[in-house]
Amino acid sequence: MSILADLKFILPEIILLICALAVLFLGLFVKKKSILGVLSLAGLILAGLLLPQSYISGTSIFFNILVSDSFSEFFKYLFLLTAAIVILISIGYKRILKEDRGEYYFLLLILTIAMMLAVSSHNLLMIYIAIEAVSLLAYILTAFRKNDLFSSEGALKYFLFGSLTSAVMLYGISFVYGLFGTLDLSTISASLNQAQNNFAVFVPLLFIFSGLSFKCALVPFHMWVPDAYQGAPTPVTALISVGPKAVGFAVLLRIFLCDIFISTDMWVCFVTAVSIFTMTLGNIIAITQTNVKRLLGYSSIAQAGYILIGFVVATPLGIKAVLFYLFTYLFMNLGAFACVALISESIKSHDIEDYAGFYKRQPFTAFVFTVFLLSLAGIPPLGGFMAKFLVFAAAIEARFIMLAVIGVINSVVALYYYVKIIRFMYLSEPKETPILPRPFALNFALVIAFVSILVIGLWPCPVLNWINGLQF
Amino acid sequence: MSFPILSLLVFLPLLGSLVILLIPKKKTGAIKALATVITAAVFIISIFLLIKFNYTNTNMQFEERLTWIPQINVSYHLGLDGLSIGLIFLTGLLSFLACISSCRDIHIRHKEYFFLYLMLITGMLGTFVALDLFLFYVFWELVLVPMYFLIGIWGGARKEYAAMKFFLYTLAGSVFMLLGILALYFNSPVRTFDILELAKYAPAFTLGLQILIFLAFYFGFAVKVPIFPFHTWLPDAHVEAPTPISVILAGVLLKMGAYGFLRISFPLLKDAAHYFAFPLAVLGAVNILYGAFVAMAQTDFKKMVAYSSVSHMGFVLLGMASFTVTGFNGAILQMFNHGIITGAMFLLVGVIYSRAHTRDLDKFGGLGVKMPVYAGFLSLFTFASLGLPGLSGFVGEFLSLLGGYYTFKTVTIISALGLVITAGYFLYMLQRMLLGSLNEKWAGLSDISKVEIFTLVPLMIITVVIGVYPLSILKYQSAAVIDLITKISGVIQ
Amino acid sequence: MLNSLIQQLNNSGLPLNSFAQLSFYFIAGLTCLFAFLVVASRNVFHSAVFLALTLLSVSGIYLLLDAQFLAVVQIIIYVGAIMILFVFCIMLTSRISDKAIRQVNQQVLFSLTLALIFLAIFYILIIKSPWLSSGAEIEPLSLKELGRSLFSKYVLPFEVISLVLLAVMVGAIAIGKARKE
Amino acid sequence: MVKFTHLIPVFPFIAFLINIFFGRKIKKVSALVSILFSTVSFLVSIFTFIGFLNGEGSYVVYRFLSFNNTALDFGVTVDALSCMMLLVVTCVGTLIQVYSIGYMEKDPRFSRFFAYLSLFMTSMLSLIIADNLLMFYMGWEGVGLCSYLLISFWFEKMSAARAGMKAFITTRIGDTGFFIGILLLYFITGSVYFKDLSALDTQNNLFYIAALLIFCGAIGKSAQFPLHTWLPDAMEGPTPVSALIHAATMVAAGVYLVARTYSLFMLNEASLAVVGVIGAITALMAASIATVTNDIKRVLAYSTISQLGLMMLGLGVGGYSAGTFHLMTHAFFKALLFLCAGSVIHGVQTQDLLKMGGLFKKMKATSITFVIAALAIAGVPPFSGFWSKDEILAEALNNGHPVLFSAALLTSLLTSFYMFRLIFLALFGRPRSELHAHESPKVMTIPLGILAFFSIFIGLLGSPFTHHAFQNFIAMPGLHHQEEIAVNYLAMGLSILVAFLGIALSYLFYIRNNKILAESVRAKFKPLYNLISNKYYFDEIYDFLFVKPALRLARISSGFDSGVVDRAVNLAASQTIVLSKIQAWFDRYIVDGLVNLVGIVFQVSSGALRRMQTGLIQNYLLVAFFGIILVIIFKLIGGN
Amino acid sequence: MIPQSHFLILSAIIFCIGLFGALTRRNAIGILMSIELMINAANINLVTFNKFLGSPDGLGQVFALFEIALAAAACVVGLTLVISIYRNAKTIFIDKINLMKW
Repeated sequence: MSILADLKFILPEIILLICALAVLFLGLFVKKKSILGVLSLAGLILAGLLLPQSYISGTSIFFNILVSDSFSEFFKYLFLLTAAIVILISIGYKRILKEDRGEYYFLLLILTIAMMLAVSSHNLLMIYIAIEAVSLLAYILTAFRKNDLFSSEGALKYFLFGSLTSAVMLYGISFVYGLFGTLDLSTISASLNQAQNNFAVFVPLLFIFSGLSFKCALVPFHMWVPDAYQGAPTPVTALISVGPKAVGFAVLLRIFLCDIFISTDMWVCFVTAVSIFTMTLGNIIAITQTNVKRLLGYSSIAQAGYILIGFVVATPLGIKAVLFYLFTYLFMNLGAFACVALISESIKSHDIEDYAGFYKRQPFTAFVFTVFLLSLAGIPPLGGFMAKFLVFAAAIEARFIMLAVIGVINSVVALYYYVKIIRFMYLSEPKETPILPRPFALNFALVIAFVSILVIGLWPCPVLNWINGLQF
Repeated sequence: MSFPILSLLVFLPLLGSLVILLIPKKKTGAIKALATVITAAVFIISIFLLIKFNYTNTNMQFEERLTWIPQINVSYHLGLDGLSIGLIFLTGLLSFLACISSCRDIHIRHKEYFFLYLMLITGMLGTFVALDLFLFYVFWELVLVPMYFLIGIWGGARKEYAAMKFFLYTLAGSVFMLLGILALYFNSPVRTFDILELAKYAPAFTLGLQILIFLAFYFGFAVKVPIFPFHTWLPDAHVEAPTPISVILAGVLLKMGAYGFLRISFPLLKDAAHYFAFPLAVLGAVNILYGAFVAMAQTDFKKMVAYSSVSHMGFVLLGMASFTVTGFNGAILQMFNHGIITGAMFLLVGVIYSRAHTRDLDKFGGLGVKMPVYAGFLSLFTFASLGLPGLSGFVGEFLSLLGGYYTFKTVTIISALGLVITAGYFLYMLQRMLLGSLNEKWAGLSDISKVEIFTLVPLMIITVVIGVYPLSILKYQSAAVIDLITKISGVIQ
Repeated sequence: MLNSLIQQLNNSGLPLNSFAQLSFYFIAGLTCLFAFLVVASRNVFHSAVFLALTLLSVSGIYLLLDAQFLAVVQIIIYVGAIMILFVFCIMLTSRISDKAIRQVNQQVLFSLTLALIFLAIFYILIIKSPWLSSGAEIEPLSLKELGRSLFSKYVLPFEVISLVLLAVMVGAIAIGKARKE
Repeated sequence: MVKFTHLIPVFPFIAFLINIFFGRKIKKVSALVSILFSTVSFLVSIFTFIGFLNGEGSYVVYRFLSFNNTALDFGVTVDALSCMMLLVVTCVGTLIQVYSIGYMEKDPRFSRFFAYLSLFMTSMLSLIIADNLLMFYMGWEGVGLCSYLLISFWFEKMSAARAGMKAFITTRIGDTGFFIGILLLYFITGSVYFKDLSALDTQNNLFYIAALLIFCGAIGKSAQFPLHTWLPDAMEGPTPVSALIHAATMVAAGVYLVARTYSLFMLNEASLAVVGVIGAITALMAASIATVTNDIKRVLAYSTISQLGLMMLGLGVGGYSAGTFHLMTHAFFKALLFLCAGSVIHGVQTQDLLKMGGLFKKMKATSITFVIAALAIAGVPPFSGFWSKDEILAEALNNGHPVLFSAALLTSLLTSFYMFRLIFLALFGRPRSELHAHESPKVMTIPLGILAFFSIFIGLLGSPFTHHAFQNFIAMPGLHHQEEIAVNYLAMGLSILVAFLGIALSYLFYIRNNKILAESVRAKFKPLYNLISNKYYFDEIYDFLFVKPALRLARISSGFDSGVVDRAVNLAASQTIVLSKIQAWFDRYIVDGLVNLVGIVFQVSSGALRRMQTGLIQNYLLVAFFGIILVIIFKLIGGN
Repeated sequence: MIPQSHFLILSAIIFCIGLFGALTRRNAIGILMSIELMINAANINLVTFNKFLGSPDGLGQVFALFEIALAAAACVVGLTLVISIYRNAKTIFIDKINLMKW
């Protein structure tokens, strides 16, 4: 049977599933919960090792529902890395109750599977289901600090916003089905050519775009972000700031690469506007934030705006820039949230003012946090700079001068609030100065992210080669 | 490939800063010693380069080229020519002297300080030797972060404001430069970031495009120089920064902007450069006069010196805008001299501040009696700064004005009036500091110490030597300047 | 009564010439009415009841669309399972005092405008769209074909949904468990 | 031998270095160091002079600048003018340094003083030997610096500090003109060498402008109208400084500059006329002010201004040799005058003429030399001043400038009047206050003697008795018209006449009636009565015809000077400061304010925009859906 | 025969009612119900298209089936969150839940 034969293409997902179930069951018996984390990590690593074997370039599997190509492989690595780092962060994060650990890791792994499926989907049906799965699991994880009103509130807002937008997206998909009689992306794109600028096509596509905008947190679908980020347990914040966002972009790219959001003037205009609003709004509101998680939430909104520039220009370089940006963004954002997790573990606060003099209490954390923030701000020679550089390069190449100018002005504005955190950490003196311990796993996550950011910044060739080698 | 001496020069401080990270925080002595040794080594290498440098050769020397990011044609390309050799020497010298000064002036968080300080030096040196725009930009920005901390942590009362302002201001300028770099890259027929390569293609761009790119670069450089009205970060940053950092700021950082014009804007975008020559000259005059006037009104010693930098950099701008050999020579020389003289001025400000804990000029007076040696140094550098012939400041100003006069008569004459105002505020300062009767409050001040004298003497010697024998430094650059002018204007003026 | 209604509808020029058509408009009218009552009831219990009725009417629509299996599933899952959940949830969370409180927020006007604009847009869309279908009715899908499709071509989504249901269940239990400090 | 010329400035520089760095160790020895090195300079100057007479000339020393295939070489000019100046400056300079040993004996910054003097010598000498304008300018500014340092040498006195600054800035104003003139000249001729000036094209108006700009420098440095106000204030410095810098050498540099670039001025009659007229105005004005000034040093300062004006006048009327001749003689007798005054001040510890009197008996040596100097400046034959002044008068008359001639003549009259007023008030008559005057030490009086010797005899070099040896020596080789060296007996006669007239008048006023000054003050209120009460008929007539108007004129010009010109200078300075304050305000609040405004705008908009985030999920949804609608509406309107 | 557009219009009406409800109900459960309405509207669309297109694989119906399952899952999550909120805040009135804002 071809179905069974196709299973080998989703071997990593299956491994993860087995691992997830094992973790769930073991969670009922094992006392030392960090074992569960290690087991999950092992599963992720195994999946990662199996990943190169599991694809033959451009193969359609499961009746064209999935496609196995290097593009999805790239994102799958991205998600595996994300999940691994998030698990490392979680191991040392004490605010998730011990007895829930099994479920927690289980959900995390399932979420990873859902994300991996989402990027390899080649059918709107599968895309919708995978995205919905990602969302549902993300809502649950957001609410995982169940005795905390912030957590519940964030999750509920996240859920309501997500459900409504996914209903809209679903509605759009239903129209697409009506228009084309199919949900397979390549078939749609084949028949789309005649009616690309048609209002009737535009609106359903817009609805789909809205649903994905919610995932990517683009304006005006960004408003859940600060609340959900603030409320969620920090490792989960880290996860949802990277994983689902990357899913959104990956799916956008997938759809885009199938020539579905045809670069008509209207779309370009519209996406340009979204990009500008997203980065500007995110950056400006971030200026006056006092809660670090919220601030980083707005910052991640702004980052999405930069990434969107790559879509707007729609050149090969633009696409590569998006991929590169997402890859870098993974490390710097996860790193930043890992630091936030670490700091909140020690000082029990997310208020910037409480970060005062943190350099004295945990010099290493303060240092790497600074590096992550500067990377987010796009200061060379860190990875974030390379990413921004490519994005702006794509804009200039395609002569989107205004967009590039607005982009760079935004990155200056952004610097202000990133530096605000640094300022508190280094330029103020702490109220009390006990030196605080650091959990090993978190440390490890920090080191991975830190080294990656440096390497990407100084020696981006491997990543660029990888991205250049991707087949779309 | 020969020994990569430029890489050694650039990355030695970075290496040093990493080693400093390994030294325990408590061992401040070891940290200071290491930093001093490293900066001394940098200084020695820069002298070595000066000796080995063949100034009749207009090509790049000590060139190094490696591919770095082949996917976007970024290369690791370093080189030295007559435009940069002087600045390398200046950087080497000032970082060494400022390091010595730091050992004395910095009292807290030594490890972080010297870590950042050495990183800063790498950034500055790299900017002056980078021949790849990407690399140039990386070094350029690399300067910002350490500088932010150096001002922000070890600065004065409004340090946070000043540091943030500096950071934002310069970044705002440089991001536009980034766009300019990208525009050059994508518009050249062969996509490259290499400055020497681009110099072959960029001059063929249409004027409109050149103007656009020139403006993009202009923002980056103008903030650094700084050109009116982008100068307001400067007084804040200079005033709040600790003494050694003020020295570096005024001595080296400001030169990065002017160097950028000479290295990138002018040779690559020559039509636009000619197009903007007159506005640049006018801005130069505005800088000279405006800076001088504002300096005159200051009561804070350091702020006055900071504004005098604005004024002095106006001469650089005027010289550059003239597009004459004379003017360019003057501009480069003025850059060098300004680095030396203003560096010394800031050191002198530091000397008095570390003793009196105030810089309010109105509160001083009669220090000439109490601190005769200090008074001597202060007078010397003041006179050098106000352009007294026989001291180095004059030669640069003279050549700049000479060049400027060739091209823009009226503007230059107006600028020359700045000389009077400059004399006015500097003498006014001297009068308030040294002359008159001694304020009893300062009866306990001790005269300048041996270490401080040690930091000032090399600067003094250079000031005098260049003043009476400017060819000693001009010879390094003149061939390169002629080459540059030939490239820009086609003819030598 | 019904006849006169049909008569009236006939007079209105609508192409109403079979029982199916009649029942469609009847059910459609009911659905709309119930749906409206779901959002308009002050009492959330009433809303739940109207929601159940709406879902029932929708399953009627499914029947009209020759989707018998779906209609059954709709009744079993929606009316049978989801509605129970709703009611339980309402009972767990409602307090007597809540019933007297205003049930709508302050953005009613905005929302109404918005909904109406959407409706207009949908109307334009539906009228103007080049729907792929010719309008002619096609042989209904047999249950067998549906089943085959479900377990061959769409087996992966099917399995994924099962996984999602499992995960959501686990998650819901984890979150919903009684509080422990 | 001549190849040592460039070392002349180097010797004092060595002395400067020794004194500035080791001054504290060697203390009083520093004077010897300075004197030794300037003596060496003097000797080398003599060698240079001999070498010049043997026909050796200018040469290049080192390459200063090089760019654009053109180079600027620094060399030395060896010609008559520079030789003369070298000799005068080294000679006078050395003598004054010797004198200073005594004068500055008790000063705590003794060695610093000599260091500055040496530095001054360096600058002045390099200015003199400069073969190009740039090097000249360097020396020029150098002497300005030393002048500043020395005027404010006693900087504890605020007035001294201010005076130094005023001197520097006022001269700098002129210097800026000079500097622009150099630039202009460079771009017309492509050269800054003096030797190239003689071969210029006459038909270029720019040369006129260049000449005037260069003259601006001279105006500042030589304290000519209207930039003369710094010089009287400069008397705050120690007296040897006044003698050396503000009488004998530095202020003469302006005249020297005009002489150096004389061929440039000669290109255009108008530029010479400007020089002459400015000179005349200055000479008359300063002389009349000197007649009513009571501060002994200020009298001499105004006298210096006046004499410099006279030199300018001489140059302006075409008397190149006359002007330079007077420059030389003036250097000696004015130095002598100042040193004598210094000796007097040293002896009586006051500078107020009205408090002196009868010092002749107590300070014999000083008084005799003082009188000699006074006779020299008054133009009494055969003292040196007579010959040189006569030369200027003669040139003015010969070259057809009657107005300037009469101005010069009037100046001469006033000069002898105020000079002897000073002599009579200070040295003769009865002591007007309790003064414990004593003669100065030998180290001070011996230089006085030597200078007195020169004051008497140096003039003979240019007299008919030596067949105008000096004029023949100095005459410019490239000068277009050879000066007519003939004795103009009319001029000479008038000159002698006014000299004696001046002396006689002052004798009448200040010896025969000491109260005249008090009377004239009283005359303001009751003018006629007081004057009639004077027994002297001449007094009355003179008073009516001359003294009163003269005094009034003097008062007016003095008042104009301090009330208008000086105030204008000060006003300009204060206006500059006000302007600078305004600009600083502008910088702080407008330029910087705009920058901060951007920041504030971002802050405020951030504060406003974050209010959008109400925390109510349904608001969020509403916004999101309105976003969708917006796009659709745009599409509907513009998309199709 | 009933034209396709009538089904679609019915669906659109229900969708808009649901949307209106979701935007205005204060009660969180009310909002959840409104969302269910919207999902049902989409399902009607899918089934309608399925019928009129006559897809051989019954994609519309399959999708609708999946959607019902997913809606159930979403309901579970939503109601769990509501209970969680109720536990922590003692209210399910959504406009009272604005602890995090700005």
